[in-house]
Amino acid sequence: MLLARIKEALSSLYEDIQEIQEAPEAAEAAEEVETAAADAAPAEDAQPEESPAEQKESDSEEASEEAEEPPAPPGPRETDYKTKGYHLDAALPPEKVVAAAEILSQQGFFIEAITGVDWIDEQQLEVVYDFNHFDELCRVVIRSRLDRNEPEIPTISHIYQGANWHERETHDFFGIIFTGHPNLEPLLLPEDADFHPLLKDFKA
Amino acid sequence: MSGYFKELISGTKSLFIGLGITGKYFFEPVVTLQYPHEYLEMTPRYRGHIELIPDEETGEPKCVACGMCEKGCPSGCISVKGEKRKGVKGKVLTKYILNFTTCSLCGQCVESCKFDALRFSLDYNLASQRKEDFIYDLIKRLKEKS
Amino acid sequence: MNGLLQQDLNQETFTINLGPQHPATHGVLRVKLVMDGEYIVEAEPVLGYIHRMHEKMGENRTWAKFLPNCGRMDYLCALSYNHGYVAAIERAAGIEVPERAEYIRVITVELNRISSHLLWFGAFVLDLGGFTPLLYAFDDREQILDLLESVTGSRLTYCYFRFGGVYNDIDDSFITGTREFIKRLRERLPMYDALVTKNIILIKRLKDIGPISKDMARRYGATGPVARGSGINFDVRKHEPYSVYSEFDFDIPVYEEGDSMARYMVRMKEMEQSMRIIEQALDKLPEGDIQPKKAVKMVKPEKGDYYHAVEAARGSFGVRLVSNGTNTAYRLKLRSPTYSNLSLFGEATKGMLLPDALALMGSLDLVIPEIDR
Amino acid sequence: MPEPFRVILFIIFVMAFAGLNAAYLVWCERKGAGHIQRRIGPKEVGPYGLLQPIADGIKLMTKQLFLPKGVDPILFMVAPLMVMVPAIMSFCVIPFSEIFVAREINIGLLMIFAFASVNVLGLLLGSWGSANKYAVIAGARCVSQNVAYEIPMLITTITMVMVTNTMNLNEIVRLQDGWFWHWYVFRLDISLLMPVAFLIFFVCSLAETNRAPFDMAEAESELIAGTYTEYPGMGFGVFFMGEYANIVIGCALTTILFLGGWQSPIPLDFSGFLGVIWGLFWFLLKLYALIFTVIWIRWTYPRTQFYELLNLSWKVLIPFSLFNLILTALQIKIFPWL
Repeated sequence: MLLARIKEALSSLYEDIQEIQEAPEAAEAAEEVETAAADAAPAEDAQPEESPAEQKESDSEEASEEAEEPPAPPGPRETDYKTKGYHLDAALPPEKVVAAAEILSQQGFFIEAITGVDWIDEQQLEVVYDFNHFDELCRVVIRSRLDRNEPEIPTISHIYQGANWHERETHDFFGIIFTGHPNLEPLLLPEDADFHPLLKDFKA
Repeated sequence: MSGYFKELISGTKSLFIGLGITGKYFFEPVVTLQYPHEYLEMTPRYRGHIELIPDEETGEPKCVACGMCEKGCPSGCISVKGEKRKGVKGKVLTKYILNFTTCSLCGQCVESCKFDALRFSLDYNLASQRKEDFIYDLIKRLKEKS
Repeated sequence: MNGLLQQDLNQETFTINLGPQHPATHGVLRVKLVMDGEYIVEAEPVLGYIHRMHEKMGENRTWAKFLPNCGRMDYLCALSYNHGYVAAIERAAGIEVPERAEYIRVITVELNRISSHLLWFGAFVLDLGGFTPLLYAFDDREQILDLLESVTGSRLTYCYFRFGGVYNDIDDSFITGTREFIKRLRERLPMYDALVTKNIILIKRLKDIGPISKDMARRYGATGPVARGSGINFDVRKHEPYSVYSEFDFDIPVYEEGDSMARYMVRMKEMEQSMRIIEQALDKLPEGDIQPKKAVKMVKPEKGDYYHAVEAARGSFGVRLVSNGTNTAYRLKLRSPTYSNLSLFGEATKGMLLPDALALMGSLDLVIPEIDR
Repeated sequence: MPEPFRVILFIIFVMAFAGLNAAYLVWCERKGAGHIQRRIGPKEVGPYGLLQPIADGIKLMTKQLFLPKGVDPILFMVAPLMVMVPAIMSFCVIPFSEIFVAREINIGLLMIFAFASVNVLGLLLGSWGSANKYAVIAGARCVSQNVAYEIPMLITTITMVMVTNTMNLNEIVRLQDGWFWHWYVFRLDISLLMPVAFLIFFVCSLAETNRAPFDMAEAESELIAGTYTEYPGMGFGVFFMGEYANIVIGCALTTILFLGGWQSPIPLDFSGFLGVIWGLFWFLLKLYALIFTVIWIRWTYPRTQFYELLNLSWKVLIPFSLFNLILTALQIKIFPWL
């Protein structure tokens, strides 16, 4: 029940994405690899220049051929709980994450964790939000891909205060900047830390 | 007002009950073990540091220096050296060093040993002021023991 | 005049550093407190004093080699962490666990939970200034540690579970020992009740102190006894039954008040429920293997990401792992419950008196290595 | 015995008693705590750990008297003495036995209370002088706690003075001779609330001496060591001795006022030297029974919350002691022959 409800609510976030997304997808239809990067890419459409995005895609081409990521469907994807451990997987562009968090908050979800994944081969960073519900088992994963060189994503710490620390932790480990975060200082790392240990190119 | 007195009475009562309990234990025998004067035998499964199992006949270690423990150790605290000798099948162990300072006592070495040549020692009184005392030469320890 | 104080005299408030070395922070947590007299204006926990980057270690060593690390995070309930980690990998790699092994896991984890709660109980009362219950609780806890040592070989950092099973089988002496222990603890719990729970001083110190509302628990992602003390009926063992928990009949103690007393009561009642689970598990314990028939050698989970949560003594411990199909993790995220639980400390203690805030902190049951990871 | 000689002898005795008492009360406390917690307590130094206090004393004395940065040196050094000296002074009027008393003065009770209130000043100055925020919090707590508990304590004392018509401690003890039901704690005919008054007085003396569960000044799990946080070596040691000396004073006063002081529970009196020993024996027995109770209480209860502490004083102890005062006055007025 809850799953269907939240899926529907989250789908509404994808409405305008599909419209924008279709254009680049059609243009590059020949290319078989269209990773979840495409989700993040339209986010940059607002920016005047397209070149970094293009460059990034060409970069990731060779790399992602090995990676063979399945194409991300436009909309929240239901997953098999038994094998995966979560029910709903929604890849969203960064600016939609706040809206998604608001929807989840309205539905009474609580935040389990926020973390990052460094997809160095694709020059991307992924932010993963885990949400769960107290009353009914429904784990929702929101993920958003960011450009690895300019990892910025709006904070959700005003909706989920608990996200404050998780975001700080993710900032510590990956250098992802949560814009609007009240206090984005190192939490687990030393105060003067200028390194991000969980990046794949970090060598101690 | 009645709540005030009720609380006063029940509160005072709870305090005396508490005194009764600790007072009772005051006269009961102690349960602690006087450690440096008394020792506990460790249970057979106790995971102390590892030691080599000697061959019952020869007294030499059963280890064939295959290096599986070295490979399986998460902390990299084992180093094994062996050499080929004529007339002996497999390798002969020449050196087995356990750096106990980094060992996390997880027991993966014992698990990965296919020749049943490693076991946990039941020693737990391991204290020293020098780091070097915890670099164990297990072959030497085995000889000292026998 | 002393300069240090004079400086502060000109301000309405002063800053005080609680920790990193402080008797009440149980380890190396530091809380920056802005105080107005003895009232807390602002509290900001500062973490990371024993941060060891377990997650990076997880990326650098094989799945099996990370096992000993699990016990080093929450060292008081090491088996829960062990369980969470192996269960996540079993889910990812599709490893079947024999039933007997699952039962053994449940029995040992519940014993571990009781030992963790007992230690918390002692340490909490110690925070409140009562020393003796700590020693009584340790007396009981030692019995559990003896039992667990006889099976796992270790007293604290057990590292007992393996992918697909457990390391050692339990024997009859363990089973009888556990039954005896349960009998013993059943007799001891009323004593704790009379000595501590019903004590008027303790009641006065905990009742209505440090209320955490349902909504606050949700916004901060608080789980475990903290959430259950706020009237949230959430226990991973019931919520998404893993292992063989669905086969046991037990209750989740939930208290609506949300104050420190409620959290205290939840844990005290949980010990009783854990004993119920252990008894049922011992009764039902099936014969069989403790490791899969086909030995698990090289674990290589399929590419993708997986999540598995277990109910540790302090709340929902989650493992999110991203595998790229090799024998090491691509990303291993460990969601520690107290990290979230502690994050509400700042909001919950606003305007509170210092001793009350420390009572609240104690009732959160902090284990710093778990927070810092 | 010439008077000056006697007084000097007594001062030496009191100093030795206070020092040894503090040392061995620590041993008693540790042993008591140990057995309550089902362990042995100190046992390594000497038989039954009896030399432990001496070892502790040597340790404290050999420690550097370090002045932390920013402390007020004069206040910092004087404060421990301000806790210790008044406590020792109070011993002068305590009748250990009928003639075993340094000075039998007719305002002995008043003098003890006068000196007891210096104690809190010492704690306050020490905490202020040590320029530590935890210490200052502890000092502030300490003062309000002492103010709050002085009131019911004094009201109860006034009641007792009303009953006895004297402030001479030895005289008060003499009034309780005979069987043990002549002790004031059992004299329900004077006031029905006498046992309650005894409890109030005992609780107040616990609070006045900053003992658990009222140890706001130390509160080790909240304020690290409260007032004593910055004190090194013997500075801390003197505070400690002062605290134990205060416990002895508090318990001695309770014994004298309510438990018949040096009177034996049965009317069996000796004269001469044996009489001194007999009185001393009963006095010390009652005194140490009370001190053991203090220790027992410390190792049983958690610490009270500060406002609960004040609540207890203002809402329970003061009303009850006032009620007791009125009841006693009425009873004395209505049945003057008692």
